[in-house]
Amino acid sequence: MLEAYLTNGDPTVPLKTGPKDKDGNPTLPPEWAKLSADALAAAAPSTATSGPGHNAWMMASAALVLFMTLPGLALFYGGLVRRKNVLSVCAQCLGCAGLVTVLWWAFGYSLVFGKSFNSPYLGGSEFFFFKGVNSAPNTDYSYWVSQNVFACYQLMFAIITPALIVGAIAERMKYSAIMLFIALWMFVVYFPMAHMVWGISGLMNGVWNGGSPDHYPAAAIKAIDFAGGTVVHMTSGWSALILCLILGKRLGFGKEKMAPHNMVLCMVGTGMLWVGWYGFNAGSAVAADGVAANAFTTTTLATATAGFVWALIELIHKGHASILGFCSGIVAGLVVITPACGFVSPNGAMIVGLVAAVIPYIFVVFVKGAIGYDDALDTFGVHAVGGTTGAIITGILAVPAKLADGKVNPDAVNPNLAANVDKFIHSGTLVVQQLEAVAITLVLSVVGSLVLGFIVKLVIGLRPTPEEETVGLDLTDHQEEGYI
Amino acid sequence: MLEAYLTNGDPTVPLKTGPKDKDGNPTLPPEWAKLSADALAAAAPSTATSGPGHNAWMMASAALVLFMTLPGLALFYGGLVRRKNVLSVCAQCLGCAGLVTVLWWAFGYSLVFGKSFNSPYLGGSEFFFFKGVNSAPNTDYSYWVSQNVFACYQLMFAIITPALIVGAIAERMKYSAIMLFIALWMFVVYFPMAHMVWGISGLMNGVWNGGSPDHYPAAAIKAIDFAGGTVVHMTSGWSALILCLILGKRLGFGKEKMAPHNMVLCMVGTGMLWVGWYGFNAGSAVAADGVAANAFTTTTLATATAGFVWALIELIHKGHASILGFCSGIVAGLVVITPACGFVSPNGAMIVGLVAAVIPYIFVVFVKGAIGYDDALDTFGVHAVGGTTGAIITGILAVPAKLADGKVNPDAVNPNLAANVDKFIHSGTLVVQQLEAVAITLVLSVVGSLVLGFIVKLVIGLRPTPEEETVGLDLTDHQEEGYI
Amino acid sequence: MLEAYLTNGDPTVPLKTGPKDKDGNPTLPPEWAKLSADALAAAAPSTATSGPGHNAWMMASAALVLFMTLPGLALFYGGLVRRKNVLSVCAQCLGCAGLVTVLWWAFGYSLVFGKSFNSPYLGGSEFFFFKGVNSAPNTDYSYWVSQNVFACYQLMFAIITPALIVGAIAERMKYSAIMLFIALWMFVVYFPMAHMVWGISGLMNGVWNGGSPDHYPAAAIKAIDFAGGTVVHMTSGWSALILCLILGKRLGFGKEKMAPHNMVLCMVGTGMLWVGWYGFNAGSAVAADGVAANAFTTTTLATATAGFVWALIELIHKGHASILGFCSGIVAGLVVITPACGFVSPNGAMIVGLVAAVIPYIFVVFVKGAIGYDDALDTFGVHAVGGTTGAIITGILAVPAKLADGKVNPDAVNPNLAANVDKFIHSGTLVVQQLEAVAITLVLSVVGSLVLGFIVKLVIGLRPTPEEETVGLDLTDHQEEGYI
Amino acid sequence: MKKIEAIIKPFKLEEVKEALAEIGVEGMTVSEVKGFGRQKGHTEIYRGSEYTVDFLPKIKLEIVLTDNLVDQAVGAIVKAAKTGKIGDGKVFVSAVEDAIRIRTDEHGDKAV
Amino acid sequence: MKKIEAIIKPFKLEEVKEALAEIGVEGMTVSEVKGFGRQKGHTEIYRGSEYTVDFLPKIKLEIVLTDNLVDQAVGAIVKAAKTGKIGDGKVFVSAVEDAIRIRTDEHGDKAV
Amino acid sequence: MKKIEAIIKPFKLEEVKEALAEIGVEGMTVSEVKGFGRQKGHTEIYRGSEYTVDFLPKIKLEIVLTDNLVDQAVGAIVKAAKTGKIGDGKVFVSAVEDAIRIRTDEHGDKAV
Ligand SMILES: Nc1ncnc2c1ncn2[C@@H]1O[C@H](COP(=O)(O)OP(=O)(O)O)[C@@H](O)[C@H]1O
Ligand SMILES: Nc1ncnc2c1ncn2[C@@H]1O[C@H](COP(=O)(O)OP(=O)(O)O)[C@@H](O)[C@H]1O
Ligand SMILES: Nc1ncnc2c1ncn2[C@@H]1O[C@H](COP(=O)(O)OP(=O)(O)O)[C@@H](O)[C@H]1O
Repeated sequence: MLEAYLTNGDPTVPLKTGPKDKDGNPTLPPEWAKLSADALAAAAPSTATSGPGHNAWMMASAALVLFMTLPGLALFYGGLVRRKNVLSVCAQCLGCAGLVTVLWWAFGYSLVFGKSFNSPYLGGSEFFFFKGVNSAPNTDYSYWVSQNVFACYQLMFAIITPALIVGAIAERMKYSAIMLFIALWMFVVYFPMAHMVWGISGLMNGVWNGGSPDHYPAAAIKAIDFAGGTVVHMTSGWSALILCLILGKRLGFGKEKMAPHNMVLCMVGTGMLWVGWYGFNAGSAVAADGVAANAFTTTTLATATAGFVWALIELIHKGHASILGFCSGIVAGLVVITPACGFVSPNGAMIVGLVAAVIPYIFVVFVKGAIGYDDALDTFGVHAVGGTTGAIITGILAVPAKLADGKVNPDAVNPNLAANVDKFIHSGTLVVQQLEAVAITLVLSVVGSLVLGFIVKLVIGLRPTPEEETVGLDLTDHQEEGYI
Repeated sequence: MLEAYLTNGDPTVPLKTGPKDKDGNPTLPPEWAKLSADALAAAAPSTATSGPGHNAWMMASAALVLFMTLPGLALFYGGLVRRKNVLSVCAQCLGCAGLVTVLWWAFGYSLVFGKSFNSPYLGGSEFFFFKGVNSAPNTDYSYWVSQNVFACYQLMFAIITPALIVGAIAERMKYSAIMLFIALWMFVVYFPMAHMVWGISGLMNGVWNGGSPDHYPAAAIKAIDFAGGTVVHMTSGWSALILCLILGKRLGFGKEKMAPHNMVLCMVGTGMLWVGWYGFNAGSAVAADGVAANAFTTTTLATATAGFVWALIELIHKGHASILGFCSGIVAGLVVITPACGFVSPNGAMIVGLVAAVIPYIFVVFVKGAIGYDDALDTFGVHAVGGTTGAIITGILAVPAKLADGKVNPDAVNPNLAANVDKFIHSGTLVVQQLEAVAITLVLSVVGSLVLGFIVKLVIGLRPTPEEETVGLDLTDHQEEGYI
Repeated sequence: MLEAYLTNGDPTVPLKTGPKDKDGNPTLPPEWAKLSADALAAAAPSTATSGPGHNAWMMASAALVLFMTLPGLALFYGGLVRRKNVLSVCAQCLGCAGLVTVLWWAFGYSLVFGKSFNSPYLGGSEFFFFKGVNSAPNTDYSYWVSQNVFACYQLMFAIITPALIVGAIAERMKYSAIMLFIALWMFVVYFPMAHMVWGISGLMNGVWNGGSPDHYPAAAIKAIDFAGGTVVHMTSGWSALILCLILGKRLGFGKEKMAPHNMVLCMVGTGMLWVGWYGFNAGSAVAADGVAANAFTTTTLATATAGFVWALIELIHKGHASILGFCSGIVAGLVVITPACGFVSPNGAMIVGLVAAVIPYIFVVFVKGAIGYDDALDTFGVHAVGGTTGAIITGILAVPAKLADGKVNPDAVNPNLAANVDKFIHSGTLVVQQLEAVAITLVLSVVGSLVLGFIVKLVIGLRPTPEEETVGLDLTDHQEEGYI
Repeated sequence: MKKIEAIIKPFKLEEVKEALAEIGVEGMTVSEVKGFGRQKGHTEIYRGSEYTVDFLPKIKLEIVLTDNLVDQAVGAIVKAAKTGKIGDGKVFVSAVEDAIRIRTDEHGDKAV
Repeated sequence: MKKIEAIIKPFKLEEVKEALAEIGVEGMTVSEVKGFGRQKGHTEIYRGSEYTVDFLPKIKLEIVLTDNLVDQAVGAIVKAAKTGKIGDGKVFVSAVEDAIRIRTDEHGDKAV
Repeated sequence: MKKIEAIIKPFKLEEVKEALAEIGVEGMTVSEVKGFGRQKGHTEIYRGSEYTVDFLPKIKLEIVLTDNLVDQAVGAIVKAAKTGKIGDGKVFVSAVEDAIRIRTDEHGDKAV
């Protein structure tokens, strides 16, 4: 069998050393001549066909998104807090993973990706307790990826989103209060938002929801959000702001040194977030296809550029480039490119990278200082501001699939825009759709968190006692120390 | 070419916006109508076809399983020991990686996955020194994955298994003694066990070994073990118990504080184990197919649930949820779902998650305290108890591929059970097969480790001097300090 | 649909339990009989066909190579320096990621993989600013992988190469000077080298550059370098030596203890490097095919063996095996197998593993001590010496694709050698080609770094003041501390 | 010249520092120590193994000052560090014969 | 009142603590220090570079006690900490003028 | 017998150690401390929040020696540790009543 393998169909030999045209470009390999036109069309773009590569990529992507939270985000946030609270941050990430999984299995997946309610606001009950979620694809979302893998992949998003909130309220909120808040928040904010944006019958699912006669209307808002600028970053970031305002500042804020206790952990977490984010962004194509390839590329460019530019601004503004600056820039770049990655070109990504460094920098360094809220680890400055920026800029930079005259756009990056979205791009009004989506997200997040924050405060209280806070949440809430 | 790519065969456009039936479900995309019936059958389930995705997934999986040991397990265990022994644990993991690779290349792979001995107990000699292990598939194990990748993937299992033992005997065994013990243990316990369970002619390979006339008999025990509940966790866990009894307790055990010196490392290791375990479990399908997709899903649900429930039990029992509790629960969940992941449904996985928290919790917290052996990092409590629990529960929860009447089971998760195993499920006796496998594994592990433990004790001695142990193994055995 | 999935085309059932021949080997599964000869040829070797698995693997590989730098290399190097310089090393890795991405997008990719200059020395200008770098493949390098993914994958190589230099000059070079040096070095050393070795019209691209009439000549030197022995490790290693000589020794070198401040980080980094290196080496096949499978295998064997042998030598030579020894051996093994991995057999890899431990050990332990240069983290001893060793040994151990009589070599591992390289293997002169490539690489790296080192010294100076160096670069250059 | 050594609970450091600053103490040296005393450590249980933690984290302050300031400083420390619960710590006073400021070579009271 | 400062090998801490507990010493403060003395550090080699490690990890105990207990305490420490090998450490005794228990404001002997 | 306690800048440790070795001081104990004094810490800004860092890392040396060596040792330390910039640190001298070498039970001057 090895001989057959070496002489036939090897990926490289016949292809790479085959006949070339007069410019030195390889022409089609000879064996392809034997294939029918249909087979040829299927073979040519290696990525745009059925095959096990899609499931492989989605399983890898789901693992990568989990990696973002555990240990990625736990380390990124954990390194930034003081030594006495490092474990509390880890516990919050671990708690999210456990709690959200149970909710997702029971209700969440169905409420987001079901459609039995025929509602723009919430999915359905058909997948409660993962009923029927097996290895066959759910063709509402993909022909090629097993639905159970898709459900796990989306679970990882549902885990990291509330975990992001933790950054704003770090070092001063009772563990029980955080967990209760998050449990409620998933139902009030996350599940509806995720359905509205990504559910097949969702209110703002501009790309896919063209409506189904007799069942549900087409998306009222033709917004686009590739990997979660609104669903993930805006919801968590704006909720974080509200919660941190309700909660108040850390004891000693502005007087005591609250510098990161371990910048190495923070750097490690940043690296893991970046690597894992490829699963987040390129995985959101729900295929290992050309759209994923483009998302991979734009993510790379925007992220590296944002990290670099943030450090450069710091160098000019403060005289030195800090590790925290690099890390903040990288995360900001990742956040801002998230809604855009599958819709913009590489050069669009460079612009995103630039913007992603400048705007959050201003918020984190100037606005926060001026207003004086205690967003401990800058969840608002990076995720809310970044997510909002990203959602809007996506409306400006998205590349149409077809030209105004209906011909295929030679610079297109995502053919899925053709059906419903292209016309808004051509008329320059996609950004209006985006702004509407931004407004709805903002209102839902702010109002939802305000109500839930006060409910939890009333029911079990939000803060530990001052002595507990001074001793640190690691000992208080978990009876453990980070390092001995 | 880009134009062709955008208009033809793109994964999403034609599929997702194609014609829908009256319920709004997309019908088959139009281009498929042009395809022959055969081609259609091949195309429909994107995962169940030949393609480079299988090799891609298996390479990724092999890398993930290596990641579990280095740095995953090294950090998980390293964080749990005292500061002065952190490097010794790392050295034990690194030593396993080196030593086992050499043994695997020379003999191990052949003894496990060869068949020239035509024996239920040990493989063959045909692959000694990786003879003929090249990029063509070994069709005994897969039509679609290169044999050399399969061999590397299985090597990673052979590396992590003895490394797990380290947890029970941490902080008090000479490096040379551990390495000698492991070298012998691979031949006496691991290679035979792995062949019996996974070798094509293996004694307990219920799924695949239907026997080969004139060569070897069908599996005498029709047990099933998807990713190594018996082969990996029971062998290492029970051997760990024996070795830790032979070795005796750490100096100062029960008097001095032996708390984890760095819970952050432990959390990082846990995250890495979880992420890497997807390679371990879903990779054990040896394909990126629907069986892998199911294993991915059950692994996710069981693990997150077990972590959550363990922390919840702690909260009720002790008044707080600790990081160590979350981490222990997660690892226990991963262990118990391991043998089951490719055979049970998502809801089965939820049950596994529950059981995986309760039973090891009892052993680690009550039984261990009562009996008083010094299983330093709970290898016995988690891996032996968890692996045994998993093997048994797999026999209870496995979903048959076909119904008793021979029709395809609409809830089936693994069609491979149809041939040899379904009948035991229908008669409710699969658990008997599982218990037989458990018994054999237990006896081989216990007897093997007992004999080898005393041999090594006799030949070179097991423990360092008390002063060396007090100073710590890092300086004693490796002349290095973890942190300065 | 699930039913179809379970009964048809499932990867395992029909294949694994299909008819067997009298030796118990499964024969071809029955459904294959229905397929035409062409389809059969395409199906048989699952990896050697078009499909989304290639893009999936290359995205995973690109992420893995990024993981090598962030956080892998940052931790490996960061753990080895003193506590006060840990962040400076991280900043250098982060800076490389940002700076090189911008250069690569603007010019680098085009200068390496373009061909408009029709030059053996430098690529072209057609891809400046990623013009036309989209999801369609660039058929000069692959029919199956999107060009944008390929460009990102290669970017990750361009990031890690200068980051490797950091090891030799750690703890004593101004951040601004390093960044300036690297910016220039990319244009003077890396881009030309990468084009010469991997560019389709490259001077030393023995495998692919068979020349294009009217455009560019065939490779003058028929050297082979699978994943970067010359391009990555020799360039960085030799440049590192030169720079560290220009720079001079660290203050207190030879008098003060400069032991690694955190061996655990170093071990973590090593594990991440190993795992990530699978993307580096097996990814260099630019496909998830049989060549990748072989590269995966040889990488595994050589690395584990080198780590083990290095520790063994230490044990014999110094009486103990250190973690640093294991880690050094592992990295050395990875370096030496890099140019060879896609061309040698598993048994060749075992030889490589042995050599990779012995030769760098001699340089790091004896030669360095004797000569007395201050290669702080042994970039020269491991990467330059290892890369050079690897390039040469590849010429000795490469397995021909065809036998001298033109028949397919039954032990072949890489069919791509048939076209241009086999004849050198048969005549025993491939090593001469390799030596020529080594010489050119060495000269370019040494001369380039010499000139650039002095230019940077003149323009902005290389070293911080002695007080700054004593205080540590973390505070001096970045105004942060690693741990508080 | 006297030296005051005070062992206090870690979270009281800021308050003590401020109390001392108010009475004009401008220099002190601080280190992290472990204290063993009447305050018994909690019992910790790790996965079924029980340990009593005897040594608790404390902060040690060392302040050298002129004789006339001693009583005031001790008073300030005691007041700021007190929680009234066991384990609050202790203050020790001893004699110092000379002090030298390295920067200026000043000796004696001028140097503290 | 006297203060005993003892520099001992780290792994002797438990034994010394127990020896002191036996004679009724109930309070002490412990810190991690590096010692430089006759015990020469080992020579460490990292990848070909050789260093002599001068500073070795030691534990410092500080105990303030009433005069009558001093000899007994010193004896107990010396006995428990001795290994007979170089580097065992030293014990220093000096005078303390006053002690205050922060919790209770007690002064003098009652406070130690 | 006297005890010298010197608070110095960390990067001066090697020089001070060598200066002491030259005059025959063979033993000392070193610890890491945080200093609070006239040298004001820098202002650190983390993502928009500003903190003044009061406590700066310092090294504390403790040396017990015979009376005759004290002046020489203080001189050596001051000379080696001086940079002339604020924050150079201080040297304190106090009396020690006895010293015991654990290994040999030697007392007094022979023990230091
Ligand atoms: N005799 C002593 N010598 C030195 N330090 C002491 C002594 N007694 C107590 N300490 C220190 O003071 C701390 C508080 O003492 P403790 O007895 O726990 O409580 P309290 O001061 O409230 O009586 C101890 O942890 C220890 O660091
Ligand atoms: N003169 C001194 N002043 C302060 N500490 C000292 C002095 N001499 C020794 N030490 C401390 O005692 C420890 C042991 O002393 P060393 O000379 O190594 O051994 P030994 O006590 O057995 O003679 C040293 O590491 C140091 O911490
Ligand atoms: N009165 C004091 N008691 C104890 N330590 C002191 C005292 N004054 C200064 N120090 C220590 O000396 C260090 C240097 O003192 P500082 O006032 O900053 O500079 P300088 O010694 O140059 O005047 C301080 O950081 C502190 O550790």
